[in-house]
Amino acid sequence: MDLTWSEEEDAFRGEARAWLEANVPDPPLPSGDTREGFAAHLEWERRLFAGGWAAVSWPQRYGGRDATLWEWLIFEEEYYRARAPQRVTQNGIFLLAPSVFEFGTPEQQDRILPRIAAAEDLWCQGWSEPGAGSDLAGITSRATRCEGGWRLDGQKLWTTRGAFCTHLFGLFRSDPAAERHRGLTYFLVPLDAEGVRVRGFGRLDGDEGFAEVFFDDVFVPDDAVLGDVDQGWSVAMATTGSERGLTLRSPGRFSAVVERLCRLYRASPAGAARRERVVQGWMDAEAYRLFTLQTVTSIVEGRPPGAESSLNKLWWSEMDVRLHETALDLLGDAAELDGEWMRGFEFALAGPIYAGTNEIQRNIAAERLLGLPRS
Amino acid sequence: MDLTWSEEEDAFRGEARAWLEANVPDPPLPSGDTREGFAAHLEWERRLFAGGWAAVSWPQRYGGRDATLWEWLIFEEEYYRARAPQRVTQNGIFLLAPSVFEFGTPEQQDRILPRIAAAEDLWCQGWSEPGAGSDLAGITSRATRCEGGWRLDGQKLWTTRGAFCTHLFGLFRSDPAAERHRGLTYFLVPLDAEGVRVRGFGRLDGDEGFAEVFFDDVFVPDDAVLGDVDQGWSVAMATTGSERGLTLRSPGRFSAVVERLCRLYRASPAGAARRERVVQGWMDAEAYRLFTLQTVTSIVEGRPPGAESSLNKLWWSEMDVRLHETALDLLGDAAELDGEWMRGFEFALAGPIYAGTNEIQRNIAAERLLGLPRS
Amino acid sequence: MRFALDDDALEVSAAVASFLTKECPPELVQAAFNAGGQGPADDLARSLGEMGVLGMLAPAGAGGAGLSMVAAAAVLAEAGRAAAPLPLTETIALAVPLLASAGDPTGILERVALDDERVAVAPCGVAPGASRAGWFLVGPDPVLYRRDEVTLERLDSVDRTRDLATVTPAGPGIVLEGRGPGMVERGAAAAAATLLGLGRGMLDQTVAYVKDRQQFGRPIGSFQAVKHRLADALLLLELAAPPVWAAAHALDTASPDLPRAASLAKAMASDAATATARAALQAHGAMGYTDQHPLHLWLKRTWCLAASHGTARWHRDRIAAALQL
Amino acid sequence: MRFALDDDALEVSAAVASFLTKECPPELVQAAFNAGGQGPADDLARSLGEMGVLGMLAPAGAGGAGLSMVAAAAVLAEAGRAAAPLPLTETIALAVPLLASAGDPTGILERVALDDERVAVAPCGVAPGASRAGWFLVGPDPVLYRRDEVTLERLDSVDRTRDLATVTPAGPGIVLEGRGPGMVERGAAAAAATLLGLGRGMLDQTVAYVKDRQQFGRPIGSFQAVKHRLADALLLLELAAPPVWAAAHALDTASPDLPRAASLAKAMASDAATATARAALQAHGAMGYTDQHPLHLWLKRTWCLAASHGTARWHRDRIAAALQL
Repeated sequence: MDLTWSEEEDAFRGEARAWLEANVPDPPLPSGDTREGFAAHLEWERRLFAGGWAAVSWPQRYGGRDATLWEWLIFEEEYYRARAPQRVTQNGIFLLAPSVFEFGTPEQQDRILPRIAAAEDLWCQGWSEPGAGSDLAGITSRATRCEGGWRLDGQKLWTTRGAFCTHLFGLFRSDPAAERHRGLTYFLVPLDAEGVRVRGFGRLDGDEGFAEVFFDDVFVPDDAVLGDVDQGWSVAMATTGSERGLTLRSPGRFSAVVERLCRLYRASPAGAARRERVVQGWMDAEAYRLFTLQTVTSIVEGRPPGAESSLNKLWWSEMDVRLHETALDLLGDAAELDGEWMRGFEFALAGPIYAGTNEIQRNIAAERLLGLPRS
Repeated sequence: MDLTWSEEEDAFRGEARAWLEANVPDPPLPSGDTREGFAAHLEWERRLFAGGWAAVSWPQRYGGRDATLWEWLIFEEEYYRARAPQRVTQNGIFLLAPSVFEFGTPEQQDRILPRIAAAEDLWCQGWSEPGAGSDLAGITSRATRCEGGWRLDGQKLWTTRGAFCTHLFGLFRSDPAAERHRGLTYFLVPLDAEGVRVRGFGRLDGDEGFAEVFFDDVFVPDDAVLGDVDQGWSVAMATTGSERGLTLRSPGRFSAVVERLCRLYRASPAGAARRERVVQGWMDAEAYRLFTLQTVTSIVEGRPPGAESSLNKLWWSEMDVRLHETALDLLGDAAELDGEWMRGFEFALAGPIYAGTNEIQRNIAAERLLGLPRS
Repeated sequence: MRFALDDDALEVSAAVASFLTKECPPELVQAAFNAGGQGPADDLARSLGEMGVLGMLAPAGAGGAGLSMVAAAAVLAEAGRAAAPLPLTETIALAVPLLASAGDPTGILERVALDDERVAVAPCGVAPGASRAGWFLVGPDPVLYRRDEVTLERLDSVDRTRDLATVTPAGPGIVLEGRGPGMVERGAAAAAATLLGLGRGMLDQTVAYVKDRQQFGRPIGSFQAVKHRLADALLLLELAAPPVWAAAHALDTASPDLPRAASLAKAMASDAATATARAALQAHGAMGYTDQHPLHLWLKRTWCLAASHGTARWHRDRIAAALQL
Repeated sequence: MRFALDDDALEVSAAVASFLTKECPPELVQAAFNAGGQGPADDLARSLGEMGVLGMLAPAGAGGAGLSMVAAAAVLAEAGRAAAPLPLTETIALAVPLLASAGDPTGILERVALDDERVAVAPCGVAPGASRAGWFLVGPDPVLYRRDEVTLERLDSVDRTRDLATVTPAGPGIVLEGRGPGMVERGAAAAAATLLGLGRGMLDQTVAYVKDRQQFGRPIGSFQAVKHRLADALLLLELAAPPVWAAAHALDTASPDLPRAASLAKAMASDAATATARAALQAHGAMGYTDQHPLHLWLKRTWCLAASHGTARWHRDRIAAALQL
């Protein structure tokens, strides 16, 4: 057991901190979930890429800097500490890229990954459908074989920032006879393809951060398939086990919130009775940081996480809501203002819903980690 | 709406308070769930009866004083306020008697009820079995017709104070072909009948408050059946809807705990951070008191409660645990001592389990009050 | 002893409920939201005035109906259930009775009761419904100002129907005399009633949704996790209701326990409604996490009212003081 | 950076776990409970001494194994999992290292490590395992007393294996010098490890029970309400574990963050274990609510250790101070 950083890691942190201090926009950018805000965020993404910070843990040839997982953690800590902008490229980096690394052909990797890192292609996910939310295996959008490729039909929903993106990755039912998780194929679709229609709509906070995407006889060539035909489920699930995927929701994100919460508490006149909840917030975030160090150690030593990632998701998503509830409580009657904490609260409320609702995560934890019978 | 007591009600309260002040034993009796304590409690029950306070809301001819439901509430408030002993006769009064009032023949009523009030017969319940806990309909103890009566066989479990009682009321399967709630009959059994064997055992707190009761070819006559043969389920359920039953768990019980909790808090040196939980305890108990006033109004006006009593049970049982947790928290390292609060905590922990676990109560609330589909 | 809503309260609240079901559908609330609390709800306000609802707490002589605060609480619960996009909590339970008990010094009460004139209320210097108001009641011991005696600074509430502004008086105003129970108690009891209704409205919508929404081949309302969470919301709401009626009754009877009763109601109703909001959003999933589905209107109103007229924590502190803790 | 148990910790804790599985079954714990912590566990204590477990934190020269506090925490977690009816938290993690770092002034360390002599520890004047002890370490800056230098007054703990007494010194005692990190931090980290193990033990038992117990024609562990509650217990325990190892490591490395780390571990582990106790009891139903089923032994030990060495709330206050809140 060793809880210290090496000299190289400290140097990496110093470099990241210096670059961020020099480059993070002040005042903060407008929300990246609005059209104008998205444009500003795109500029930021390109500046990140130019500085070599767009995807630090990727190989250099794809636009990364070959950083270790530890360095990635350090970078994230510094990123949130610096209050740098939200990453509007994150669906490409965290959801699509892990599958491309694992299942893409060399041609696909060379074609897709550098353009993700450079924020030239902007990817949105096309998983959920009106009838397939928690029950993702209920997907009915379909892919039909045709000369030289496939024709796509159907509808995707709750596509984050779909109205501002250039490409969509998603699952389509390629074998109409197969049920549930079988017979799905993972497709890569340019949103300017003929037959694609995108309609943006408001999230809870009113920003146009969602879209529904309609596919009407959309042609895509064979190389738009990622992984094997009818194996889309495993391809999509690569994000779960991968160290580049969503499992490691950065602890720095929450530590930064806790730091702001502590400042808010110290500045709050009638705060004493609320101290305990603030302390608990710090504790929850610190426990999560240590839990993540444990997970990264496991990954580095060759034991990728499995169903444990359900615990990870349950913890950070519910902690995030509690942290913001505590802040709103401290704000008293000012809590209702459409300000930073209320925005953060609304954003946090999505956590227990997306990427597998927390009900699903508890099922997974109970069945796969505790071995309890299915209902 | 009128939240004041009448002159008669105030007078009733005064009378009850005066009697209790003159009669409540000091120092308190030893636990009624031990053999010696039970004897002392029996004496107390007989003193209560002599004073006319054993079952205030019963008709005078059965040993009550024809008190209204409001007066019953007042009596309970005063009873707990005076820290009077636990009622070791309560299974007879609250579980058996409502069914006797509703389903008993006049002969049974005359024979059974006065002896309950006078604590001459001491009744324990025989519902649960090793395989029938939450799932009470899984009862397998059986009753077989014979000349002039029935023969009982089987085993009952978790029979509260079974080792100290004289009689048992319970459900036995009289129609072996019927399933679940059907084909059960409600029997009244003297525990000194031949073939009955009672083994007392310890509850969580170590007191011998539980028993298992074995029936080996036990003969009971026909008049040991309460209600109709094979209709035992409805007979037993009479306690749920009845105003004499368990639905109205006395608010006075919890208000008295809150009063002690407030005193403990005021005396506690490092209490300030814990104030909010104490206040919440008072709020929960006060809301429950008002909720009960609402329920009693409904009953008095001819609208007996149905599935709403699930909410009642959920609230008081979980509140009781929280009140005691708060007290133990205030006690700090003295919490582990086998004292009054720890005993109260252990007792409170039974609340969410017995009389239908809180999981069952939530099912009932969801299905019958909200109309959600069965799983 | 009788603890139940009396017939007048049941009748007037049933009438308001059936009116709102027809005249205040979610589409209207959304339209009012989009318009920042302006315009689309104007007819609604006028109709409520004509029905005598706005002035229900004014004496019969002064354009009112002379009803009890218990009846007003029952009405506000229905307004909450429908998420009526108007500052009814403040108009019905604060502006009208405060003006009435002060003898209506500027002679506007009848016009206020008919929605020909609006009075915004700012106990802590912040008023909902500010931009349409001709008069302002400011401060915990409220002083009445004309529109041209105050400066308004618009605030963006998460609920855009709130039409919120800080109110800074610049004139002398008129101190209201003989106003009876304080602003804090009236506001707490009224907001509690509205929150109770908001909670009930969210629970109703959610129950309907989870019965209908299918996942894994069955309605999600058949999953025990969903059922139990909604049962818990019901439990909190049903136990918050008696304190709401008791607080209103304490106002009607000028009970010495009023401060404690009002704080109990507001704290219980705030907590019950915000917990129900969480449960409702989670049960709706991504469907509820958009501004395309009406649920967000209820959520935001709930968050606002929970923060106004004293937060749950603020009221717990008040109860603690009353209990000498 | 490497945050995982090292091989020595894994090896020694695995050896202890397999020893306890064989030698410390629930029947033994119940027997020790019935005997008030006396007698039945004596062989267990002696064997743990012979295995080198009691003295694992003493230097190799002084009858110990010179292992790390991380390894001791891993061992205590296994002792907790088995509900071993001995004051191992205090013996292994307080008495032995405190005596060792003070240079063993009375020359008893080797005997203590072999269980030929027992030292009871009373940071706040109350010691578990009191009636069998020949020596007492009393106070937060502990002073060592012989049995005949103290007066004991027996206390009834809800966990009868605790053998609890207040310790009132009557002699001068021996002030321990150079004891390194304080009693509070050692006690908190060690108790946290034991609580983590208790929680894991209760969760294991409960999972086995709900898979087996049938109601309504199926195992109760297939009901979502039961599954989710146990998943929540697992979540709390799994997130409490890293703080436990980190606190032990902070002791090993004399980290400046030690006070904060120790308090984090104790508060998280106390809350996780008590929540697991609630969930375990509820899932066992009436079956768990008797002294016929071993669960009660774990519940009571959990309640006691959660209250000892600083409650969760006390440790949160300490963290608040460290964070300047």
